[in-house]
Amino acid sequence: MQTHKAKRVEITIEAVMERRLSEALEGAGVKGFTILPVLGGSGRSGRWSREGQISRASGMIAVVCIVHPNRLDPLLDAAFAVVDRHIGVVSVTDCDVVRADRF
Amino acid sequence: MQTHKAKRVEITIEAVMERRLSEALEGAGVKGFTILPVLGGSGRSGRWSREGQISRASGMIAVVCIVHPNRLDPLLDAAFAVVDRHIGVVSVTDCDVVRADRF
Amino acid sequence: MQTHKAKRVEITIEAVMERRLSEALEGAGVKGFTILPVLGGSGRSGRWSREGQISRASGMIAVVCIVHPNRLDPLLDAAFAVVDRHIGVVSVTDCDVVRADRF
Amino acid sequence: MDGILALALENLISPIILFFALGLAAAFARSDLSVPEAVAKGMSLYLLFAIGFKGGASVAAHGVDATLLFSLLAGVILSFLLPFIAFALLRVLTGLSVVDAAAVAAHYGSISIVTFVAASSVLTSAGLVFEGYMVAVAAAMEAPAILSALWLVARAGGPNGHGGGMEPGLLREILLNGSIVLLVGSFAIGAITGQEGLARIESFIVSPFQGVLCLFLLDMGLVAGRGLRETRGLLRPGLFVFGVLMPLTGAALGLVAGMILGLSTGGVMLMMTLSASASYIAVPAAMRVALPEANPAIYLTLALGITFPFNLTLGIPIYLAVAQAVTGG
Amino acid sequence: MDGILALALENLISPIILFFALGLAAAFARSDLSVPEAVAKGMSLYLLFAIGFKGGASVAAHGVDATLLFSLLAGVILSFLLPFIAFALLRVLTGLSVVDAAAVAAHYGSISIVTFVAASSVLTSAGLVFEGYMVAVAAAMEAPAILSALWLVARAGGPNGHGGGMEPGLLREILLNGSIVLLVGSFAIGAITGQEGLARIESFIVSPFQGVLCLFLLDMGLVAGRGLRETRGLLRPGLFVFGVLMPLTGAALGLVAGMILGLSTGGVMLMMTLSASASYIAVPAAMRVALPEANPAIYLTLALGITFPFNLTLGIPIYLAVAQAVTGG
Amino acid sequence: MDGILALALENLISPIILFFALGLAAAFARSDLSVPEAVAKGMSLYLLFAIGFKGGASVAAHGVDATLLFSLLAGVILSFLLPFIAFALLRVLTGLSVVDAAAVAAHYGSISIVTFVAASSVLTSAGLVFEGYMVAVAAAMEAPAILSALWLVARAGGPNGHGGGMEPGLLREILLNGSIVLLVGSFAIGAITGQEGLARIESFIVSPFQGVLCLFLLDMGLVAGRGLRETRGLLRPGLFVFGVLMPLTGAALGLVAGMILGLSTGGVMLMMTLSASASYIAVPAAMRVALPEANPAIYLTLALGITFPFNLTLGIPIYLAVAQAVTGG
Ligand SMILES: Nc1ncnc2c1ncn2[C@@H]1O[C@H](COP(=O)(O)O)[C@@H](O)[C@H]1O
Ligand SMILES: Nc1ncnc2c1ncn2[C@@H]1O[C@H](COP(=O)(O)O)[C@@H](O)[C@H]1O
Ligand SMILES: Nc1ncnc2c1ncn2[C@@H]1O[C@H](COP(=O)(O)O)[C@@H](O)[C@H]1O
Ligand code: NA
Ligand code: NA
Ligand code: NA
Repeated sequence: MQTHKAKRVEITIEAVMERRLSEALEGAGVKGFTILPVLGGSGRSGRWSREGQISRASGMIAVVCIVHPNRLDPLLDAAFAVVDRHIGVVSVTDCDVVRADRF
Repeated sequence: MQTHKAKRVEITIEAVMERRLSEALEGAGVKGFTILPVLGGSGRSGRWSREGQISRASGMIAVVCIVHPNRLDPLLDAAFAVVDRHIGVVSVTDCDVVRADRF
Repeated sequence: MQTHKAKRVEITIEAVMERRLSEALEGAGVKGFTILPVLGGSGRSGRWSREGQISRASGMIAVVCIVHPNRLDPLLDAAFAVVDRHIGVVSVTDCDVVRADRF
Repeated sequence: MDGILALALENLISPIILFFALGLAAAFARSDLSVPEAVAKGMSLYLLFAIGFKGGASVAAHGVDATLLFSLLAGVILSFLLPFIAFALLRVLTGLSVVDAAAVAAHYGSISIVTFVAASSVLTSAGLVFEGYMVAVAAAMEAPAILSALWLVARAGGPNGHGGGMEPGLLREILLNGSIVLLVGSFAIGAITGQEGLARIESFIVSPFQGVLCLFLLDMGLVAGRGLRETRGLLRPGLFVFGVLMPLTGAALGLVAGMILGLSTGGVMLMMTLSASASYIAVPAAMRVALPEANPAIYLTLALGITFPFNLTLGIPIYLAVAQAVTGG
Repeated sequence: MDGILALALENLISPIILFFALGLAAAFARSDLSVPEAVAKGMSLYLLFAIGFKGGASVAAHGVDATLLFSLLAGVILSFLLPFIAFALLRVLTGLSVVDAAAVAAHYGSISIVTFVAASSVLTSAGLVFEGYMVAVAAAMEAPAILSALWLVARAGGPNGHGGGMEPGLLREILLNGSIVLLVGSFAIGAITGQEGLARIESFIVSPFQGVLCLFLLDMGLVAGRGLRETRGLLRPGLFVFGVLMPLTGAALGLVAGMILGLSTGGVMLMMTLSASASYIAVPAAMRVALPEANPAIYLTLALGITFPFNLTLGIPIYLAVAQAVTGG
Repeated sequence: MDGILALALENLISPIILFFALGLAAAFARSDLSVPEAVAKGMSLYLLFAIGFKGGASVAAHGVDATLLFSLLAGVILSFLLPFIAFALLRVLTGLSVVDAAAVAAHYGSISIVTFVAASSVLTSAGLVFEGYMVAVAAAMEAPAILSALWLVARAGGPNGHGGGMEPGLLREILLNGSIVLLVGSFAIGAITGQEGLARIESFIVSPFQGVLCLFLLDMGLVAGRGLRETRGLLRPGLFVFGVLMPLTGAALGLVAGMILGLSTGGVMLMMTLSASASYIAVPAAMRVALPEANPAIYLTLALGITFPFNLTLGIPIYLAVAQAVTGG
């Protein structure tokens, strides 16, 4: 099957920042993304878990975003403007997609 | 540690198609897959969120499937037969696995 | 944007093993990880789903861990000491990260 | 007419309507108020369980009316028939494609169980009784409309040459849809265990019912509001007119059926409500499988954003007033 | 004998059994009816909270019986003992490996709290009282069986040379299992706050109880049915026989213990039920940690798919009839 | 003094406190007992819905007191003011940075709705009535403190030169926070539908209330306990002293405000409780957006791990005794 090169960006960020991040991504011309729930994790700010939480204050989400390689830089710039001061992690992986026009 | 090349296929698809997709994957000789819940997302069909939904109609799931490279093509063919007319995204990444016989 | 090479390790494992795995990761010097819920899956031990479950016995989680390449081997050794006898899958992908000092 | 207005007004300031309005308003104002998916689904399981069981227990108490079977049959026929009317109206009033129009039509042939519940609450408040088996009629009307919609698409050649052919297994999936199974199952268990069974679980399914319904309608308001907000611009006047005209048309047919069957005033009113209401659980899921090319934003917004609030606020008082006038009840 | 049959029949058409059957049927028919994980867990928290609190409040009301400590001790001994009997039966009746047989045996030494709840509902319906501290006995019987199972594996050399040695921390994890902590904690709080505390939360833990139990059993039917469907072929006749014979054996031992302790008719019946039931919450989780080589499909299907429905339908009426006959109650 | 002690003791052995303690203990013992996020959120929706509706219905029943508006105003002023006091105390007692101190201060200016609910339960048990609109005062006190905290940071130059400037949209987001919207919305609906509306949903929002509160406090104990366990070492003596001193200071100001307003004994006590309590829902979320540099472990642990249990156990009886002594009620 004919595939095309793309980039898979995975951003783990605080749940309260969801709206701001997605607006920034849309601003950077990103055509789509997927938000996954996160159960818990660990990092410099310690261990946390979602169980029993009642507010969105201490939860995180993971946003997965597949883009054409030449959209990567604007995406990272936009994402960093949001993530910068916040708890969170950004990673980028090479991937192959099938319908290239979609990204 | 001794590792082997494999492919990680990530399929984001509507939740109602779960049974059909997993049957197709099994039909293509896939030995295993993992289904992750999806909280929300955005794409050509707009923004959506899982909160408050009562039916499976507007939710999505992400199916992660790690396969031996030479099983990739039958897998993609099978997946596309299902995903084709539907909302969704498929991406493929190179990865390394440890117990090669499992994939 | 300046990026650095890193490894993204994804471990799908039984939920009851969560505490043991995270302790092992911390023991291997891993600075952070993220735990995703898993809805269901399929493998050598058959098909399962999280719906309606009341105990943690038959659920799984996915642990994503981004590390500096030269921390990969101790991480895999530690993870395998836990995963070894258990149901589960480990895969490793190359990725790029921005703030290298964090991993 | 005054009676209708008074009733409508009284209905409008009932807690359930006000909580729906609160949800709508919160969604429009972009509040982050939200109900977790699992809780929303839990409440919908509760409502189906309670309404089914009460219906069954009521059948056990009052005996099986001779009209039960005819009512079921009438429901099935209405559900088959309504999509054709809806489809014709849509082709006249709007510029929707065949596939989109058929998908919308399927929703209006099927029913909304929450509208049914709201209508029966109004009946209970008004001191009117109704046939317990109307719950079974509701279940019987869920699925047939889907077949009509698929037939409409098939006749038109189907989307992208995929044909509108029924995928094997889909019919079974529709009929064994979780909400139908729970509703019918609870009905049967209510009928089997009767008043004795009801006595055991009454304080679970009767007393908290209205309160759960309030929270559930809050959630429906939130979902409908988010949908309307996301799809501004999509709702052209023609669609809007359809969203109000179609329930009235359905109610008229339901009235005819109820009169022919000789139902009680409450029964006639519920038959009208069922025909007037549009599905937002079983049918949307079936459409995603069978007609994925149809735009879900259109049918969900119409059913949940226009017709559901219309029925909840104006429709139900109208149907009650008409049923009372016609049956003299 | 007629009494048992009549009771069994009456029991069979109680709402809780019928909802379990509905869940089973829906799963077999591949309906998409499902209960979200969070809702199922929420209901199980509710049931543990309610049953524990009521037990504690009842102990506060009736005073601590001299037999309380002996009953706890008897429960612990039974839980240690039953796995050996189960293991022996399994080696005779089935071809299971040592590890699989030990894992199954652990489940039968431990208890199922929902079976306990169903049995106490039957007692309440029959107008029989029972010792409030039986809830504490239930909690005491959860864990010991796990140690017996690990010892059985260790004796046989352990799997793949890993030895059956108890991993450090596992015992603590088993004893501090969430369901044990909530059950024992609620029991203690019920005992401390007594009737006054009960009065405050009675309308939360007493009236809706049966209804929640119905929905919970619907879910258990769904999970059991999906398990049975996925593992067709796994359940050879030997396993099936074990799944029915073992609860009867356990009940017999429970009867002896109850008689020696001099419990009331209701207490004897509950002791039989606890011994007869098989765990499906605490033990499966412990087995995944301690004996990951054991196949979970086997023990979950046996406990939830065979023994649980057997106890629910036939077992409970039998245990009640026997307890009444023997204690003359 | 004896009265306070007796009341404190009675309060300490109430089910809600004991369930909070059970949660704390289970978390410290590393039990895996946990409440799913969706269930916890569902319970919090229920509590907001019930408390808001009851407050509104009570206002409808007793008429709008002339002091309603003044009470709202007093609440807003207190909420603006308290962070400055908290900030000053923190700078004296602890070595927290400006940003961390401001973030903590915001929490103490705002309120904890569960503390409010617990206090009103104690009032009801003691047979005291209170102004129904105190719920609206609680809502009015949620947000102003956030602005004070941002101003404190801006004055100090802001973190990393980002300035403490209010991000556009943040104010709206704070005021339309889900819990404020649901509380105010339910209050309004309760006020509109009055006793008639209350009658319809009373058995949902009144009877199960205490029971849900017990389960909810169990969860809060679990979350607080996990927080305290993870952050051992972070809680130096100065912070600990602040966590107890600040609620007493707040209560004193609340007392003054209540007396000036001429509230009933119950009203004064609730005003004290609101001023004494620290937010753990609306403010933490706002701080993550507005002051991400502030360490969440500090403010969550202080509010939930120190001040909340202090208020629940000792604070509430003290506030009641003082209010009774001062108002002569
Ligand atoms: N190396 C990592 N790999 C994967 N996830 C991470 C990593 N570091 C941090 N995270 C995630 O990001 C969250 C916040 O990280 P931190 O800002 O370091 O506290 C953690 O709770 C994890 O969920
Ligand atoms: N570029 C993308 N990266 C990640 N997820 C995507 C992307 N495009 C679409 N999706 C996901 O697929 C769903 C449907 O996409 P679409 O068919 O474009 O509406 C979206 O709601 C997202 O969850
Ligand atoms: N090839 C695979 N790709 C992705 N996930 C897998 C794969 N194989 C197994 N899994 C996951 O690991 C779980 C246990 O696998 P197994 O030990 O093969 O039964 C499955 O239920 C899946 O969630
Ligand atoms: Na209809
Ligand atoms: Na047993
Ligand atoms: Na305060």
